[in-house]
Amino acid sequence: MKKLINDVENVVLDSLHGLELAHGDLVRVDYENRVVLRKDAPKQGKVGLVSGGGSGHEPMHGGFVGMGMLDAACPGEVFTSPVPDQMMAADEAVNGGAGVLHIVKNYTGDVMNFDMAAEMAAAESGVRVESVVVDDDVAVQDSLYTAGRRGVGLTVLMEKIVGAGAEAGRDLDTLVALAKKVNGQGRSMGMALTSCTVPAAGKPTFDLGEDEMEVGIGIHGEPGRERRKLASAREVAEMLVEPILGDLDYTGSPVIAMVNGMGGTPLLELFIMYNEVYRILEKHGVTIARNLVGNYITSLEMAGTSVTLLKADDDLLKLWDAPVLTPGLRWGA
Amino acid sequence: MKKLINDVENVVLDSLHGLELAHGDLVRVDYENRVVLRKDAPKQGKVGLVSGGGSGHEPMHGGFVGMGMLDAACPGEVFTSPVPDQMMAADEAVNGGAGVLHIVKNYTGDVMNFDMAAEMAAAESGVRVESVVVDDDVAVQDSLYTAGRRGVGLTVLMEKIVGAGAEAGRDLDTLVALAKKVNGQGRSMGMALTSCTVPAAGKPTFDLGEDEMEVGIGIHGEPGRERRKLASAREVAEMLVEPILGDLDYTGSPVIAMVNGMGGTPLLELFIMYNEVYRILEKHGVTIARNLVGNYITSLEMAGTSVTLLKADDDLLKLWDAPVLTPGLRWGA
Amino acid sequence: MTDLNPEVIHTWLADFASQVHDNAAWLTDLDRAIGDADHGSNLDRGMRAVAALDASTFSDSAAYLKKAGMTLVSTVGGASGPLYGTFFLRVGAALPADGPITASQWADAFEAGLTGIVQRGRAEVGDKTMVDALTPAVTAFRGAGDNVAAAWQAAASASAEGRDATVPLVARKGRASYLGERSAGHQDPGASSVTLLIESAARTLG
Amino acid sequence: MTDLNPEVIHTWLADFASQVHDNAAWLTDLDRAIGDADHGSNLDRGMRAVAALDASTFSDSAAYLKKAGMTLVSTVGGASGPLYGTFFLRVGAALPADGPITASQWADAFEAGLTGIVQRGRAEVGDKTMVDALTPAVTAFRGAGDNVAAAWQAAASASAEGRDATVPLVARKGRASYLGERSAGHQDPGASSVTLLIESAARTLG
Ligand SMILES: Nc1ncnc2c1ncn2[C@@H]1O[C@H](COP(=O)(O)OP(=O)(O)O)[C@@H](O)[C@H]1O
Ligand SMILES: Nc1ncnc2c1ncn2[C@@H]1O[C@H](COP(=O)(O)OP(=O)(O)O)[C@@H](O)[C@H]1O
Ligand SMILES: [Mg+2]
Ligand SMILES: [Mg+2]
Ligand SMILES: [Mg+2]
Ligand SMILES: [Mg+2]
Repeated sequence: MKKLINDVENVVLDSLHGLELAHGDLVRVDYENRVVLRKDAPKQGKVGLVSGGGSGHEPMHGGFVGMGMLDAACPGEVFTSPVPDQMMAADEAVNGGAGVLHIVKNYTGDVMNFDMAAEMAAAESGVRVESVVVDDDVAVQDSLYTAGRRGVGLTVLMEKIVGAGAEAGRDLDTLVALAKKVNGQGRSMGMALTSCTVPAAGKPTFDLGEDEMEVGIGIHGEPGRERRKLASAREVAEMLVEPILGDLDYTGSPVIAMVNGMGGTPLLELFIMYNEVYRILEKHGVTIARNLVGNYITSLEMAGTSVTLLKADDDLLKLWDAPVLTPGLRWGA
Repeated sequence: MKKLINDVENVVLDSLHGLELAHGDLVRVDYENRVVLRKDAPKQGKVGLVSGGGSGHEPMHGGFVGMGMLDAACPGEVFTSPVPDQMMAADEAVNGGAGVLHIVKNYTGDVMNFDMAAEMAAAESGVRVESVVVDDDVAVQDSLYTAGRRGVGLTVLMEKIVGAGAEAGRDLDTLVALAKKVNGQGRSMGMALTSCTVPAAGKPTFDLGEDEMEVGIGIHGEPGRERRKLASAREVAEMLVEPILGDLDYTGSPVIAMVNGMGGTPLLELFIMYNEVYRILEKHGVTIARNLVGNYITSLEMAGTSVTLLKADDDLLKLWDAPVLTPGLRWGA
Repeated sequence: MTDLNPEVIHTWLADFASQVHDNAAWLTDLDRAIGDADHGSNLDRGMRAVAALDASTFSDSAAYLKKAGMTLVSTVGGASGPLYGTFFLRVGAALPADGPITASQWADAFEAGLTGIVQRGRAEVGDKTMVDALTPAVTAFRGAGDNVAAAWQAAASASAEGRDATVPLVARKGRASYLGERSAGHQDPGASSVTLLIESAARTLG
Repeated sequence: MTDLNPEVIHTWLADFASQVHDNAAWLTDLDRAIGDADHGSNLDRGMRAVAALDASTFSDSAAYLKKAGMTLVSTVGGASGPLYGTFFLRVGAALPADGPITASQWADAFEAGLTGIVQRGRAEVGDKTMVDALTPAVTAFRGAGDNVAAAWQAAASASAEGRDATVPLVARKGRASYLGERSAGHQDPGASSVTLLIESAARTLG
């Protein structure tokens, strides 16, 4: 296993130290409870926005804490959802009297741990906590009888947009509705050229032949839905974009598009992918109004990419354009 | 070879299309001459700042074109320095009457091609062109009888700082002096856990055993100075920082520090590295005043990291903090 | 009839913790095939914390098990943290006071634990989860009569059968469900650790 | 005495282009060992552009070679672009007018090309660069007497010897110099392509 780490036990902790040392002007870390907090939390009168999940997806979530985005992030072990104690500590630290909103990616572990935190918080403290679940991954069958779709790339866009709404002073109910709207209007799909290696596991999560790729991959190195022969950027873009367009009607609205790298894919290739995604959407009459190209929701060192498309409107675009100042996303400030 | 590309011949071109489509508000691309230009170039009365080099190091250089940084970047083929025609076209496009400054990384190819461009430009047009060569890599022996030290991570810091100086209206001579000062006060050192694969070559540039790493690696997959057994992040940080501190006295000045990823290293690990670098510097009494942690000067999908340390002063910090608005670096705007 | 007290509970938990530790790589490997390669390290982290609890500080078995459950919730994370945590919390709450305990009282407590898991995870038998190894164990225990030791043996065998039966199944809950048909042919990691738990019980509570 | 005209030059350049194309993977492999794995693709890109020039559009050999040099400068990049480009520019400028040409005129022209490379790259013999294959070629050519064909043969052998002699050297110029002692034991890619150039000349200009 080739990694720049000290010991596998301390990967998350060591990295949090680095994050705080590098971005101490924006965030602080509560090491006892393992929570990344906005430097100036709690903001009185503002809804506190809390997210979290397994580590290994950096910059998400800890890198999205700061002005105009999250108030707190709860990092679990690598690819393991955080525990309720973290979320309860986060809720308390960010509660500015206007309630707290949890943004939860739809994984059994994340949902159950956030649920337990909310139950325990309701019992112990008086803070009003609401949750919105992101489930945007069209690679996964959506059904009442399964765990449902995974939460993937759309989480980044939701944290930015709902974060801007919270910064603007919108109240908890309005933000719950906003988050649900974003979830309803966004879809994603990803693929991997290589596996990643969970530090504690010490070997690659899956084996891929030299001429193979996984299409419909998750962000935890869960094997994808389908193994295929390597293909060109153009064909890969089609494999990702077409299922998204087939799932939701994107015509008639401007779109916020993200071409995301899984951690091991160079920017050179992500821009090639963006070019292809842009052309395919153009052919379908879909116009990209805003974009993000880069590594925003990763799977350790996995090589691969995902595409997220969010149907926008004036309000969403306004919130997208609002200033954001976090370690991982920064504009207008 | 696992890459998200169409054909190896068009890797650079396809990626430039993606860059322009994604960041058309900041840059435009002259495809005929293969030059990435600041959207609003030329800026009358401002020194034009031009850099360039082989592709495969994204976001450098094309991602650093924009307000407060470069006016133009000349991307060569992957790891191959660009040709004089590109630089001449860039010079003409960014010339606002105050002359042009070339920032050149010290590689035989880059230096010779930029030299030829300057010679030809002097003969053909009246534009005054000056060049500054970056040679900050302490992994390489510095001698009159060799090609000298390579230009690596410091290039990013130089482009930011000199770009801010140009934006502030400083004249060509002042900027040449500023760039030389930055070069004199900055040093870098890098390492790789894995090789990269040049698309046109189709296979890894070097072979590394499962328990090996290359220390003193360049940014083109040139094998490093020394092959060693894998080591912890702490030990790797020492291998990179100590030679830098041994080469230049950093005490007494605030430092701008960059912990850079080679393209295939996840942010999780880069923050672990930053933590270690910070602790080592602290032990030596060296204080980091500003930092960059992320993938800024990469080698395709290589896993590895480099450390750059620049001795700063009030003027350099002021220029560092000045607004910058480019695809790859953005703050204060 | 056996005797319920914190020392007995400690023996059980310590045995389970060492089983999980010794099998952590195997559990993680099972999770690598159809999940995200962390079930062994998750549960090992949690059970090490549980094993580090000082049995002598608890007034009774119920308090001890409640603390074990909370410790798992607070240290494991993932899907298995809340599920295992809930299981021990519910078992602790459902057990009688310390002292002599009958087979049917054990059965009631474990059934309460199972119900907690089902309420939290909403999985049914056949969904390829830990429920597939725990449900037959509880049923077999209850059907085995008054001899606690024999009941635990029956539960352990039934659990192992339930675990083995997960191999051909297509997962409908948890991370493995994302694989669809590709999840068939692999043994469920959570069902595998549950069988270790019941086997530990058979060794220490019988 | 042979005859200098654009068709002859075309034969030479076309032969060299096809040699580079056929050996591109090998040249890149040599560059992989001590450089950045692009010498073959660089030179192939440039020589394909040169081979695509229409010989009939040039008034004389000098104009043709000048254009070939500029084409290399504009398409190759890297270290070899300016070096090969300068070589052809200087050879073109130093050749006599089209018509009969003597061995010593050829030697003067190639020496001018070599001088251009040395001025641009500041490498000496022994630095493990293309200079190591070109210098002995020019020397051998000049020492071979009046028979142009024999002189080219001598130059080609000397160039191959110079190329082979780069193997044990520690590089002092170019990218291979970063490797220090580790560069020893590998054949220099630029010296290898230079030998292809001289061998092409021997086949077509003799
Ligand atoms: N909804 C559920 N109900 C019951 N058990 C479940 C459920 N979802 C997952 N599991 C169990 O959890 C196990 C995985 O645990 P673990 O790997 O620790 O968590 P994660 O999937 O979050 O990485 C699965 O093998 C399965 O037995
Ligand atoms: N200063 C120099 N003088 C002469 N030849 C040189 C010099 N530097 C490099 N070379 C030659 O260039 C060759 C490498 O060419 P190439 O791979 O195309 O360029 P780059 O090193 O820029 O990738 C080397 O093998 C060497 O023969
Ligand atoms: Mg997990
Ligand atoms: Mg090169
Ligand atoms: Mg798991
Ligand atoms: Mg080369």
